[in-house]
Amino acid sequence: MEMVIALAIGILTASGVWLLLRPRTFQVILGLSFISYAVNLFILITGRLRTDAPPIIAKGDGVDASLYADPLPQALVLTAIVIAFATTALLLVMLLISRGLTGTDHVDGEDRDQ
Amino acid sequence: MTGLLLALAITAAQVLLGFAMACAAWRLAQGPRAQDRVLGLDALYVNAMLLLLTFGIQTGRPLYFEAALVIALLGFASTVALAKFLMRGEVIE
Amino acid sequence: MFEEWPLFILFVLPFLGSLAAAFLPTWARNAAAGLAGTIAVVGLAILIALYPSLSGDGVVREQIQWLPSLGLNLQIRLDGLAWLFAFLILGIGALVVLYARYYMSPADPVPRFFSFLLAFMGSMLGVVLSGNLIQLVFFWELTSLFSFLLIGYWHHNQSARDGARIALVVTAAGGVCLLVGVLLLGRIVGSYDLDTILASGDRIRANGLYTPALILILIGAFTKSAQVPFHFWLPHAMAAPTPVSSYLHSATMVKAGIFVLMRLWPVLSGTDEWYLFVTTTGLATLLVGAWSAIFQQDLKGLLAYSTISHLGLITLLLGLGSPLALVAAIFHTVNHATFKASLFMAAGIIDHETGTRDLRRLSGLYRAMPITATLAMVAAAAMAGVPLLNGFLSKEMFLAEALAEHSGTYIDEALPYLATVASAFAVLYSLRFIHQTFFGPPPTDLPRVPGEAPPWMRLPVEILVLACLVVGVLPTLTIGPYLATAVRSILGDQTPAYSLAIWHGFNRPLMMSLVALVGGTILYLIYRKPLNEAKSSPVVGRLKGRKTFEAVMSAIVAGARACEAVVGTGRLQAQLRVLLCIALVAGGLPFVHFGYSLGQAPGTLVDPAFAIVWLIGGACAIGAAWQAKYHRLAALILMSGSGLATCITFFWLSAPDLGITQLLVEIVTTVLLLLGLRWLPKRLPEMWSGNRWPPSVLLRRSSDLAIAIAAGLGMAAIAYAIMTRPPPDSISRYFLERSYTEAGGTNVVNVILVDFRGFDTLGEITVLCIVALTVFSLLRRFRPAPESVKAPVQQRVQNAFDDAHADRKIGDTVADYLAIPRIMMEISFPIIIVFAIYILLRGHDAPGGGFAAGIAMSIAILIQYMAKGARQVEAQLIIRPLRWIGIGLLLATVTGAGAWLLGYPFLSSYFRYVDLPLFGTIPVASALLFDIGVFALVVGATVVVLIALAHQSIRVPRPSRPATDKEEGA
Amino acid sequence: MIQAPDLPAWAAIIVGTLVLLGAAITLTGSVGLLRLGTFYQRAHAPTLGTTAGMACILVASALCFSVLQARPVLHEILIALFVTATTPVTLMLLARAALYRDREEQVAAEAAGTRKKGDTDLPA
Amino acid sequence: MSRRLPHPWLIAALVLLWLLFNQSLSPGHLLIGTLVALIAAKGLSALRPLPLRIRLSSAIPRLAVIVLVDIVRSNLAVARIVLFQTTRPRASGFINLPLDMRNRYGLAMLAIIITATPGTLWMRYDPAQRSVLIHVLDLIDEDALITLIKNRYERLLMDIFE
Amino acid sequence: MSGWAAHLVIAPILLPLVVSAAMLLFDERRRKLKRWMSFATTGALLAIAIILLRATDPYGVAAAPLVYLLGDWPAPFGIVLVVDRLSALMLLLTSVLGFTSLFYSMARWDRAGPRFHALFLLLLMGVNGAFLTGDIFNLFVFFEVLLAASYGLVLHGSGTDRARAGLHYVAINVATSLLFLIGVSLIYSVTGTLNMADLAARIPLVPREDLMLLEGGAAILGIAFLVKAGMWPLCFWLPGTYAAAAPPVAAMFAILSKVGIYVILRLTTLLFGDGAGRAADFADEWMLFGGLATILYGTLGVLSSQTLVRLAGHYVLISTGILLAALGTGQSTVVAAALFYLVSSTLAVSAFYLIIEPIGRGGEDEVAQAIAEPVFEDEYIGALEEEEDEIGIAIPATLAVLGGGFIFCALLLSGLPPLSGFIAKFAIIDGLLRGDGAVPPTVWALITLIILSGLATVVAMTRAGIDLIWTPTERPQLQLSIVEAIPIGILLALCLALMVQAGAVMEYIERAARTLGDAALYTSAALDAPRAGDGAIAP
Ligand code: NA
Ligand code: NA
Repeated sequence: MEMVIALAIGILTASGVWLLLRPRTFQVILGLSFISYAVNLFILITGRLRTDAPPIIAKGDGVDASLYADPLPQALVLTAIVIAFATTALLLVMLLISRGLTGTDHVDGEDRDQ
Repeated sequence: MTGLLLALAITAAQVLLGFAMACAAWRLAQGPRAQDRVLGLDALYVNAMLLLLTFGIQTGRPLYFEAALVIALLGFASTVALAKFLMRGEVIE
Repeated sequence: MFEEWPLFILFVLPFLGSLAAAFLPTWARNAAAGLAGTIAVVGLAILIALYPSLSGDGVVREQIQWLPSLGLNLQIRLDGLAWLFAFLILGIGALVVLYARYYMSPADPVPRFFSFLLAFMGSMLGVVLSGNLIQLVFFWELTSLFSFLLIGYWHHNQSARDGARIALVVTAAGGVCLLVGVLLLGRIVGSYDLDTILASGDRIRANGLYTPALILILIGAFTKSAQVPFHFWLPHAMAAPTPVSSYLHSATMVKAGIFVLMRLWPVLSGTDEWYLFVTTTGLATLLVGAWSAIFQQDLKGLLAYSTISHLGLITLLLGLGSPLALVAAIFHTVNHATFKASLFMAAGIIDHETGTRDLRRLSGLYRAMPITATLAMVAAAAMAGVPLLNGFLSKEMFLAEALAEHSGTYIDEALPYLATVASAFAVLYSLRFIHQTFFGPPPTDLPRVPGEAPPWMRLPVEILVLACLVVGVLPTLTIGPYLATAVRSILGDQTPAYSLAIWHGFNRPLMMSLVALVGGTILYLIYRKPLNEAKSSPVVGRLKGRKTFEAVMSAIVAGARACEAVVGTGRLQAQLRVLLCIALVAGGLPFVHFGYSLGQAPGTLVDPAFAIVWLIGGACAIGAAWQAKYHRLAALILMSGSGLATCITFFWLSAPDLGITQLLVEIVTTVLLLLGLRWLPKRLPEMWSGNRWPPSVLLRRSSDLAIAIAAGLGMAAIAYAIMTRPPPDSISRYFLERSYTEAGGTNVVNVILVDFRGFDTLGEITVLCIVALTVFSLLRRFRPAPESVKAPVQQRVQNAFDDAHADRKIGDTVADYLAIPRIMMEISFPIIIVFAIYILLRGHDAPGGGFAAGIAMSIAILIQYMAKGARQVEAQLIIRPLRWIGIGLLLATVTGAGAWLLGYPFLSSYFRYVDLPLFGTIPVASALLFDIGVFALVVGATVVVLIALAHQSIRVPRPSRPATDKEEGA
Repeated sequence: MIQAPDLPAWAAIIVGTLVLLGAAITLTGSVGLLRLGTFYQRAHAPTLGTTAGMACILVASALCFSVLQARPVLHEILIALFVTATTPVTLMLLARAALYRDREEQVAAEAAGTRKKGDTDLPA
Repeated sequence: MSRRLPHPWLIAALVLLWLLFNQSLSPGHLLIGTLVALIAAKGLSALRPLPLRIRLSSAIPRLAVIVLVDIVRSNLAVARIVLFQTTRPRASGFINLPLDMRNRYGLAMLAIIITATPGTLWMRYDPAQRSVLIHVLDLIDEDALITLIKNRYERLLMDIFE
Repeated sequence: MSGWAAHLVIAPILLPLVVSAAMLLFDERRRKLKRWMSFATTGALLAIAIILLRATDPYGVAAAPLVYLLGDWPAPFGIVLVVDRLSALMLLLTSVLGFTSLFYSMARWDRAGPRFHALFLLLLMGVNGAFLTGDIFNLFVFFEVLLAASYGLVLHGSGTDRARAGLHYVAINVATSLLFLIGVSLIYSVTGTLNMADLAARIPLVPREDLMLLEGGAAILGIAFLVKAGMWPLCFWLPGTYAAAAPPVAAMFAILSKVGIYVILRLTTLLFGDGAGRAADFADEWMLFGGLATILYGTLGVLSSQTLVRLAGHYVLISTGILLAALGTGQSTVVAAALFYLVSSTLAVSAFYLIIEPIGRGGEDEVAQAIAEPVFEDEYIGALEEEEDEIGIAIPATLAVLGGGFIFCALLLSGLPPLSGFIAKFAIIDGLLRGDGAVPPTVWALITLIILSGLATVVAMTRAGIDLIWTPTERPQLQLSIVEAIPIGILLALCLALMVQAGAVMEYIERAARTLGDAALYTSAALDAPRAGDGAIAP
């Protein structure tokens, strides 16, 4: 299963990077979103691959920590998700403003292709 | 024995749902038109919801139910937005 | 102790005066001049009073702690040499002030002039009084700066601006070289203290760093003293007001370089390198300066080149390395200062009175200004080396030294002849200066009718010329002791015997002097007329210093631009490419170094359904990458597919909180991007000729593809390597073990978010708040692209359809479209609210929490917006999202700060189990309040972003101004 | 991840059957998404999943959890309710949008004279 | 339904929803649920929904049973078409269904039923013509279908909502 | 520090946060109120920073850093804030810049767009947080806070240039943030901790087979910081972005690149200090070479800049390069000198950004564009409405003041006497040349580049200054209001004071560098900090 997750992260990253390097603003936004997916998964697996072990503990004393997935990366991913969402919103607005003012959706604010 | 059978049945069901998702994804990727893609996405979400429910049954944890609930209750919002975008060129007027 | 305070006062007085003058009003020229004059005179008085202290070991020191850790303190050090230079600086400074009072026009902002002048004077004093080489460089650079300001004083003139700029660049660059040279000396000696350095001559000369240090210091000195090939700045500095020229180019600025050579003479001289560099440079400067001076048509230009020539002479003397030559150099420095200052002042008077400095236009001024003419003639004679004047004495010493044996090189052999030639040139240009100006027929068509200058303006010239005469006649009685003190301060015990007598008999130097006098006069008589036709000096004039300088400067700039274009870029793609490549290399190198290895943790069985999910997710990702350029909507939908796969993975990997949150965020992000898509015009596929990509595009794309694949493989490899390793002993154990017992929650992820690491969450919601504010602010100023201003084509078609049918009115289509769905969407509103509150409240114990609940809540609102349109919803629901944000943020913060009341740090949580009737035992945790703050903020922020975007479609343009005017008129 | 909840045999059989049946129905619907020829036909296909397919799985889930927790677990009904209420909204909106888009295309094809004879007329 | 006091049915339904979410019947949850329901209902009433009146009658269970049965039948029918009917053309097409019902909630319910039933798809309601455009996957007899819908669903729905 | 004063450690973060949150409750019409609120806040921040500076530097005591346990959870489990001399110094620098930039903005820039004050304060919060935190993920969060605020502020005043530059800025920084996350998670995957002090303790224990992950993570993290700091070739966004930003914003941004430097310094000394072996040398070498390349590039940029703002941006790169290279030499005397240079160059660049605008004013007026007539009814029109409310009286002799200020800045940037720029560069070179061993060629290269960059600055500044200030033009008379002049004056006066008081400042900085070098002091202070209670607040 590790290989599947690793490949998933790899493909998301590769697609994201490809899009990030494209000249159109919308592509860049999508690219960053894809890389965000990959990075979020990546952070999650730094707590290692655990299935069927959500870190929701039983009430009471004496918790056996080995029975649960590492909760810390999950908390970090949650923060990362929120920040990625905020960033996407901001970047989108930036792109619209740049498009409106410069007249092109090229990332450099001027069409250099062709 | 029944436990193993049940496990196999659930796993088989998950594979079937996986294929169902793949069909929906094919439509999503293939189009040919935007409405087909949206339809594919909607089906993908529903199938994913069912897949999550089978996870719930498999693990005996109610957590997955919550996930399914989110898709059931809120998943339609993005499809509505897409449909409206196709119809009106704008999501909110 | 007695001598120390006066020394300090002497040191700071000019700067204080400068500061005071800067604040005088523009018209206060008398006050400014008075101030400057007083300071110079007081300084002079202090200096003279200090002279007796120089007997004995000959040094007065004063130290003020400044930067002890770097061995840098304010060290004031007065010895004979410094005294002599300080005397020149202050004495000539006082005269220049007096002169300038009458020279400067009332229209000029004179206080500023005196402010600069005083600051310059202070900097010069700083140079000569420094007991620390860094401090010397410090003031050295200040002299560059203030000379820049003085030269550029009349900055409305192009020539003044250029002259100032050239002078600054050349001398500041030289100063920087000097600094490095001094730093090298410091490294050799281990100290910048002048006394220490002067005592370490042998060590320095023996060190491998001696040559670089020497060269750097010499460059510094040569630039300042206008030695070839750095001499070109000096003639251009003549654009300065004449008092400035007379001050800077006689006694001060240019002498700073000479001063440094003298100061470091005991340390640096006496080697072949020194002899070679200094003598050659001095000789070249002597000849080039003198030669060029002959061909000048501008009075000040002539003086400028003659200054260069005399500076070369002094440098040459210093280069010879013999003690006697040093004596001659010091003596000539003083003499040159006096006659050159007076000559500049005289030239200024001529300029002032006639309105021109052109030798070809000037003529017969003797009649109009006999006194000035006499003074100028005496000074010029001193410059030419006519006996009974001070210039003669030092020139004799120079000629004697030229004859003496120093190194046995060709230079040594040729020196007597070249010295004679240069002296003849000096006679020639001095004669030309005097004869062209004061003799001949009366002048015609001068801009002004010449007359004698005011007596007060002449006074400084008179004093200086008197000094030339007195020193020339009675050297031992006047300059003698001071010169001796100065020489002794450098040479100490090695001070040679020398004589300042006027008459040494008919010796070879005298013969050479006579040859020069006669030769120069004959040359003048022959070439008088052709010289007036000269446009530039032959041979040497080809060496266009200024042009070369400008060419070098523009070449540097052009080169810099070209290089910058190669090594830099303004394009985003290129920058991102670089970033990614560097990250790949940096992240990859350790793997190359340590080797890529896998861990020992047992693997997990492949789950077929999950593998299918990622088959889909991966395909969607690749599809989106493929489609995004022309099919934005398709790419967006495909991205949702990948997002869904990610969500499922979160659930599958035991992270239900992440799954739920990501699902909700997916929905909002899709809607958000759709809202944005409306403002992006359609893209048409580009047409490459023959439907083939041009090679550049092909290259770019294949390299991008390579980067993308490398990045993907890299991430996959690292992720795989991590997953195969057993986990380290993580701090998470603490969270799992205490989540319930110490923080009262069973959903450890949520407890981490609101308690253990609540501070992260506070920061994260702040980010959301900032983004919301930014989006809100930016969209207030949003200017859509022209082609997207109109309503989308669908709306136009549908409205036209409605309009065309009698039984329909515009808007019916959309109303019918939404009529039935809207019922269901309306009912979803309370249901989602209930759901949102549900996941908010249970977050501490089960997946959910403030963030997920907030997003859910905002989706509820969003659905209403989609069903009814912005206007109708806002008529019904009053949402003040910014207030939600503010309140949420305040609530979260205040909850955290509540702990202070109990003496706990920020964000300490409070929880206990409470028994309530009906409810049973329930946990009461302050973390819930924090989470409610998060909830409010998320609702507000998400809604602000979405709504601000949505509002762009319904914005009402402001009526334009002319229309309003018309209405008012009607 | 081969595992299953610890259910009594009767429940295990029912749950297993229902889950498999539901998945099969859903797959059938999704296959329809592939196989059917036009958008309007395809739009019918997912409803299999949102009705019978979902119902089977939900019943299986409810049964499973009721047995596991030894009390009636009914909240599956919520999902049924929500899906049933929201799926029509999306389908309705999407189908109407598709109709508009196809109509526009048809009009454009008519104007350009490229419309084929056999194409069915869409309702105005 | 006044804006101040939302419909009691609605509140009851929301409380029930809360209890279902929490899977609990404890008095505490009942209390919190009521509070939450009041908030949510207040939210809805701010949106000024159309007044809803439901007549409790035997029509409701009858309709439920009919719909369930129809859905199961249609599921089989559509599954058969998808799986086995490979040859084209299929007789799918649009029908225009005239309606007597005007109540929006009733119409919404009808839309849900028609769309949820595999094989039929509610496409467009025209309030002016009072007709609805339906796409039918397997259109054999248009008139029979219209009668079926009007008799089986619309009448019962009108009983409930009008 | 005990009792209430102990909470002062967190005040630089919370105060701007609370005030800006409160500002959200008022709309744009209450601008005067907001002005006073933010003015008072920056003043208070200045006071707090001074108190913290003094608290971390008691006489004659080897002061341990002040530690604040958030949520009263012990380190390394909870998040800690740590103030040592260096962070206190950076806080003070931030407050000074915050105070002066905000002061300046009140001349008119705070009206060039909505919500300026809130964004500005939140930027301060982010920067302060980055200087205070002792946790790498929390550092990420504060980086995001400061970045998000800076995104908003870059576009403050709107206009095409800002939109263009802003887009680049955001895109690059978002990509960088993702690298940051990758780096942090890699480090966590090997060490199992996020607390910097705990990391310092655990890194030596990491088994060799995991070192590839650890160092890979550290390297990627380093790239993220180097982008912020502006190392060549990761720096091309910087001059354009700073040039496009409104002057007070650019003046505040002067600290942002220093945040990157600070973090690099903090982490390298803490995590890869002595004893870390290969990794430390490796990082040092890269920093040295990267720094050299950056100085070179900045110098080229300074020479080729057509405008003063671009010149200033490239100067920021030069300063980054000098700092990186100086830190890369790994000599403690050089590090101290570099810190002095950091303070001096930050103040100077900030002052320079403030003075550029009045000098260039009257050409293509960006403000005119910014407060152009609104197009939509709901658009923010504050600037138009309040023309009568112009604060600040235009000062007489503007040209002289501007010219003087410009010369001050030129001296500071080029490192000529008599201001602190000279001392800073001298101290660095002196430090480089100290010692008995042979001076390696890289150090000679560094010295040469420091000197050459200074010369290039002189050349470029002279050219630009003469063109702008001395050359007569058709432009309207230069104008400078008191509100603009005061903050510029404060900054330049501080540079002058830095020169006069160089000895005292240098001693403080040397103490700061020594504490910085003593990783054990930091580690034990952070990890052994006592809790206020036992677990959550006792009932
Ligand atoms: Na003449
Ligand atoms: Na249907």
